[in-house]
Amino acid sequence: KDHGSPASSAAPPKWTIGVSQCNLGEPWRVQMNQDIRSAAEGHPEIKVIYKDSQNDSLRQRSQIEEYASAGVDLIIVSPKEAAPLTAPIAAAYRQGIPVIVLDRRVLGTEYTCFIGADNVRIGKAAGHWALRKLGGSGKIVELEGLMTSTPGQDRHAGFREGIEGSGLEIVFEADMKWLEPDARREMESALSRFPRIDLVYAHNDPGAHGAFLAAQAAGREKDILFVGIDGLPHEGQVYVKRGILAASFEYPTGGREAVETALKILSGEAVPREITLSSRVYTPENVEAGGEWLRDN
Amino acid sequence: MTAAQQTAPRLSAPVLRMTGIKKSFSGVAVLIGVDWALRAGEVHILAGENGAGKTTLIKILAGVHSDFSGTITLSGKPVRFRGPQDAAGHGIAVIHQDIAVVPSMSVRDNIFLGREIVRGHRVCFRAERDRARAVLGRLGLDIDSSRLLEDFPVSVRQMVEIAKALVHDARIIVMDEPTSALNEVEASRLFKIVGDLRSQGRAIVFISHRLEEIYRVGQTITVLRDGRAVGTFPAAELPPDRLVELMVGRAVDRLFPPRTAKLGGLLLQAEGVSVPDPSGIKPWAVEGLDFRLRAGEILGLAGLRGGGASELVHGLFGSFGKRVRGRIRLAGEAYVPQSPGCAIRRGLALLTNDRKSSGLVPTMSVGRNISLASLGRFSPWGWIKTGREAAAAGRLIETLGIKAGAADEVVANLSGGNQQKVLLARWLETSPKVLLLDEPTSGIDIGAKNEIYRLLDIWTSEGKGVLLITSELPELLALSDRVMVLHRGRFIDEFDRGEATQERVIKAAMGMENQA
Amino acid sequence: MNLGISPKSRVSRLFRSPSFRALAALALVIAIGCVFNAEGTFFRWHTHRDMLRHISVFGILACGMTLVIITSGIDLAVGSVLGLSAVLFSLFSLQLGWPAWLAVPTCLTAGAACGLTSGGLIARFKIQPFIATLAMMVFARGLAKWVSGGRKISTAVQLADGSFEYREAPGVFRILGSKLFGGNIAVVTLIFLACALVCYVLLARLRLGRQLFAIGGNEEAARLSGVPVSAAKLLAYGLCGLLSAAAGICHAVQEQQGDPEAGAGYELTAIAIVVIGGTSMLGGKGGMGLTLNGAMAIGYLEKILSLNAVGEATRLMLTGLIIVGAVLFQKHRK
Amino acid sequence: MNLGISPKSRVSRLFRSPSFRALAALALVIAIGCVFNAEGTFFRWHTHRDMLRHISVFGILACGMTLVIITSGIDLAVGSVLGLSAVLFSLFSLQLGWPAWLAVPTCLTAGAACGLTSGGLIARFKIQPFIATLAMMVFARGLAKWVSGGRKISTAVQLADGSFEYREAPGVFRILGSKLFGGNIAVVTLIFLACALVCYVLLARLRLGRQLFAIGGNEEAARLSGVPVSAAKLLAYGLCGLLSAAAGICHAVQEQQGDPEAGAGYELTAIAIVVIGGTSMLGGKGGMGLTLNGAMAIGYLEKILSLNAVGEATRLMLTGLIIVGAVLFQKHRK
Ligand SMILES: Nc1ncnc2c1ncn2[C@@H]1O[C@H](COP(=O)(O)OP(=O)(O)OP(=O)(O)O)[C@@H](O)[C@H]1O
Ligand SMILES: Nc1ncnc2c1ncn2[C@@H]1O[C@H](COP(=O)(O)OP(=O)(O)OP(=O)(O)O)[C@@H](O)[C@H]1O
Ligand SMILES: [Mg+2]
Ligand SMILES: [Mg+2]
Repeated sequence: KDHGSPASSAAPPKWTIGVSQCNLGEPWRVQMNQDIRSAAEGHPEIKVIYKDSQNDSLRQRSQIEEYASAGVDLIIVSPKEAAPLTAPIAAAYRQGIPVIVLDRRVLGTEYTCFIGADNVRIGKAAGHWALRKLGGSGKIVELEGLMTSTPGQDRHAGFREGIEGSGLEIVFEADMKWLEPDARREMESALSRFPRIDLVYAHNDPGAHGAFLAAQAAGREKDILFVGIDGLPHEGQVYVKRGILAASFEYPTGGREAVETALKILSGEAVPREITLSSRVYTPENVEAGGEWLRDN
Repeated sequence: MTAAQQTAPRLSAPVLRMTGIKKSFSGVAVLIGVDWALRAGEVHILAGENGAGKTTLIKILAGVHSDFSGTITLSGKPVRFRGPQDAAGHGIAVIHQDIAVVPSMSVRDNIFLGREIVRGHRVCFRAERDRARAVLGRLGLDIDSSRLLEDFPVSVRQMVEIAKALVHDARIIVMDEPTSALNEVEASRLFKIVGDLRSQGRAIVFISHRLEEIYRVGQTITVLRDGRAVGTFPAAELPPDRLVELMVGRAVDRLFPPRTAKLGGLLLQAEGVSVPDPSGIKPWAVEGLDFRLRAGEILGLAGLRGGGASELVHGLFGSFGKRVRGRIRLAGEAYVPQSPGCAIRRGLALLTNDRKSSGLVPTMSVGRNISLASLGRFSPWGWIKTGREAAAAGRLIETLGIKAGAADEVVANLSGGNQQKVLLARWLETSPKVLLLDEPTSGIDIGAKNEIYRLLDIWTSEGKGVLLITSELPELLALSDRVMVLHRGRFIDEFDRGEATQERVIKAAMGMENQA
Repeated sequence: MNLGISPKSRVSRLFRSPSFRALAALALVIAIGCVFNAEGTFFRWHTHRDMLRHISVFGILACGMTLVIITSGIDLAVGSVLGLSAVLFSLFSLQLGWPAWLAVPTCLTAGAACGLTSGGLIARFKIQPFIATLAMMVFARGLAKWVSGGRKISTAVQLADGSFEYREAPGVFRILGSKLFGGNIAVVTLIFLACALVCYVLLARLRLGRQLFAIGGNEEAARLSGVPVSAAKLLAYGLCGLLSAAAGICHAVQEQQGDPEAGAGYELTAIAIVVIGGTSMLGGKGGMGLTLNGAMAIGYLEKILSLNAVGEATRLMLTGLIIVGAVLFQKHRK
Repeated sequence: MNLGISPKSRVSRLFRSPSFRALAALALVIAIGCVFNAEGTFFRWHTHRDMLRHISVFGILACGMTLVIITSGIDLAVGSVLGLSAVLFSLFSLQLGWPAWLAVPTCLTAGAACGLTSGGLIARFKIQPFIATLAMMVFARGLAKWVSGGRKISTAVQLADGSFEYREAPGVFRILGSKLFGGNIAVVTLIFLACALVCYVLLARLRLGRQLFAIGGNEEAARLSGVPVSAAKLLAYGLCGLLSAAAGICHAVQEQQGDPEAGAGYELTAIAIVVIGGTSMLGGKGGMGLTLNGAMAIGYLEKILSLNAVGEATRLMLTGLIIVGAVLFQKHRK
């Protein structure tokens, strides 16, 4: 492609969109930026700027202030924290800049649109799935994401709700802080302690993969079902295809939806205040067909 | 030499008495019951060979070692110090042997370290500056007290250590080898100060390995041997020979053995050598110097502080890299100073005058310190033959009489004089052609000095050449075949063995053209 | 003996002085900012105000770290103590409704206690500073998580029925989190500057400061000279803990919540600020002026990269290169 | 003078020797494990095998770190170089299909180059090790992200149409990630032990090792004794980089992918292993035996906490307490 030749890029971009991503250390968030980028590719009328706040809400706050003062046309923000980012987002919104909040919420109502999935719902779906798969009784290991973070807490709470009152028993739980090496170490401990484990529920796919590797090393991977969350195309979905995971629950990034909504806002259309993304479950049976949408239950 | 003795106020009650002092380091007894007493208005010499326990005794008095047995009585009252601060509070000031200064701080801050002049908690800089200037002036040191001490050579550091003890109004002043890095002029100034202090009724403890100093300043001598006080004598009643015998346990018949080495061919030839000044104050520390050194010769270098002798040997050795100018020939071949490694391979060895900062590796054992400069020899292909290394170290420990618990004793635990011997051993092990010795006998006891002098003679007989820097003039005159005097980095005069006298050398060193 | 210093060498001494060289590094970073000014944004005051606000928390940590590094120590626990103090302060103010005059001193005391504990292990039990403060780092993080129950403590208070109620943040949160002088400077920046001033006076004028330098320069000599080494070290670590707690309060008011994970990894940034300023990790040399410079240099560096929306990978690589460049620039000025 | 050492004092010297004291710390941790044995799980061999596997990557980093710390330096870049090497190795082996004999040396060379660069900045340009390696840490992380495009590089290869295809991992991945001797020991553990042995020989027997000790003990004295200080430092950092790259390969084969975030924060663990072992951060003292001990102590500590499924907050607090306890135990044995 001939960049910058006046013939091909007809008009300069009409609108500038500022994206503030809270952290690019997680594949899922890299994927979100990737989704935004690929969705924006087909629209020469917008130019997208990306900033990454390295897991620091105060840094993210500065970024939003920077966007506001640079006068971008729209801000897409995937906030690290609700409380500290509410004020700067509200300030930008009041200044007349539309703000799309992605994935995590902020407090109050001073933003244009929230797009996100529901971690509690996904956790609950995973619980129901485990219940169906194990037939009412079994021993479960739960490998938790960072338990001081809301996704970790929600995925935990949802799953507990999903299996409540059943014969499923969580025999071992540990915080693997979203990290695969930690997940593997914790799973090794679980394997040494419990001769029977039926299912591993990990709060993300890398965690489930780490647990699988530990079980494989112990020669017990065939006896255990591994369930993860996120379902990224090159990660969870591939794991499911390879039979490593019995299921991976998609946690959609909303990148594409954000760009679509942004275009609507910029061209003056009305958009809903809240868009809840629905998610899919990938299992070996359905993964080739693109997964199966979760129904509310 | 014995001029100071007649005015001593005799037999006042002791201000300090130490009785039954015992101290051991991790099971090894160093002091086995020392008794002695110190009176006001006297200069009390502690004498003894290296490792006899003098410094250890002093450190107990200074509150540095608090786990000892025995009692300290101060003006009749038993005391036990919890730390150096406590001892200082009781009016004891100590000049430590391993100079206890902080090089990264200014001269002024060092002088008042631990006893700052404060108003509330704020330090009074002006008052400190004025008092620092006064005390430095007393010591004849004309330096800017706000400069960092690390800019100065070890002699200035030693003066600052002395100044530290003088600014406080101490009843008891302990000086552990205060002159080891000082030259003649500076030392005399110190002796005058010591005399003043004594006449003010202070009690002074003085440790030195220089016999003439001992008799110049001291009234009473206590001799330590093997961790015991052998006896206390009025200086007038203890002839030097007897003192040496008490310390060393044998008679040393001639301190300076006769020179027997024959001069050989030209070994080192330097023309127009200039060495940059490391502290960067002036461009050159040594400028346009010509000299020759023949095989078997000891060439003495004399000069005051800032004379440039130390820089010259550092420059020749390649410590300053390739920045040295001039034409040098070593054993007939051209030699360009590049790096110490190069110099060692070409047969040069440099014993520096600051064993603490540029000599010892304190974390390593005695044996490894010895082998450090000749590692290549023990490690063909990079693999160290530890057996050969240990054997060589053992041999040198034996030859030089180094008192160490074992060859794997950490060198930091050795007494000062023994540390100095370790460094000598290191350089001998490289079998050098030319030895550059900067204060080689600093802190070494009489017996060992005598041995080293003998060794110097043997080495020169083997055809080695020696460039010798020493601030002890008698030593310089007795050992050197020729004395070259430098003044502010330039050649000023040269004397052959016969013509050199203390007076003429000092005069030349102070910059006076000397044609008597 | 004429060893007087010529005027020329006095100028060259100024150029070679650490403070001047530190300024050189800052100047380099600012020059980069002037070139890559993001369409003039770099020249607006609020860019600088935001930079100052952002760097303040790190700067406060760096103040305490300077004291400790000058003694040739290190304090890895500053980030965790920040987190602990943020949690405690939010707990006291937001959830328990304590007044500021009670909550602030309590948090500062807790921070100082953490610092004193590390200091005690180092001074009294001769544990290496790295290990002692590493242990404290882990411990304080655990404590923060335990106190907070692993959740962020914010104005959302859980009621008996499990639902959340939002409470108004108390006055102290609003005041400390606000800006002064017509919105031209953040209160936390003023707190940072105040901390820097106090530490400056301590190091440059007080006896304790001189003792810290002596300990870092040659601990044995300091001890022999009668410096109360243990007490001085204890105080240094105690103050460092106290300042970390102050930074924690500033962090909490800005985030409007107490996050038990707050401050993770901040210790590296704080150390980097101190060292890029020109204070040596070996101890005995340095000062608060340098640290202030270092804080500004790091602050501007981040701001410039962020203003220009440099991508993640490039940003990291450029940061590495600029740090080296700035430090080399410091060294090789004549 | 009688300076002969009595038999009693010889025994007491053994007790006071650093290696023995390091063992004491390890013994304390193991004793804790024996008490809290998680229903006997602690006594089964595979618990120990898993501990060894888990600690191996950290241990390899600690080997290199030991070399550097002995020169009184530090290398903060080990974690990032690990990440870079993991990414490169996965890229070469998994995606580009290079054979192992090409991919492994290339990665090791890349790691060594990173180390040599830090070493050069330190030895040649006299930049403080903390700063130079901090810059390298940031730079290498950026490079890893740039090479990988910010994503994990795994056996899933993106096809032209955007879908992913799964490839079989090549033999080197399977071999290095497997166990030997009837599944009783992991290959990575053997690699770790081999690295430790090499470093042990280097430090205890080779001239280079002795030179590193001398540099750490007194750099000026070493220089004046003819030690090629710059070259030795360069080699130390170069080897540290090389070992970090080796750790990166071990990390990649265990995860079956190259994660550009891999190794974040590992530098702290590596330093902790070295220092808990008993090597001093001041340089000139220590050794590989100590580091091995330190690695085991940290490994067991983590394993015990994990086996007993101790909650995160408690786990952190206990870790802090046990580290202090172990180090005190080392010191105060008589
Ligand atoms: N910290 C220590 N640990 C172990 N041994 C020590 C320690 N300090 C001193 N020693 C030993 O104690 C003995 C006496 O040492 P001391 O320094 O008191 O001797 P000295 O009389 O001052 O000798 P010199 O004239 O050489 O200074 C020596 O054998 C030395 O090795
Ligand atoms: N009194 C002083 N005032 C200021 N600077 C000094 C003083 N004395 C020495 N210096 C600085 O320290 C440098 C090194 O001194 P130095 O060690 O030269 O001389 P030296 O010839 O070795 O004398 P010595 O015989 O005492 O060893 C000098 O070049 C000078 O710059
Ligand atoms: Mg002594
Ligand atoms: Mg000299």
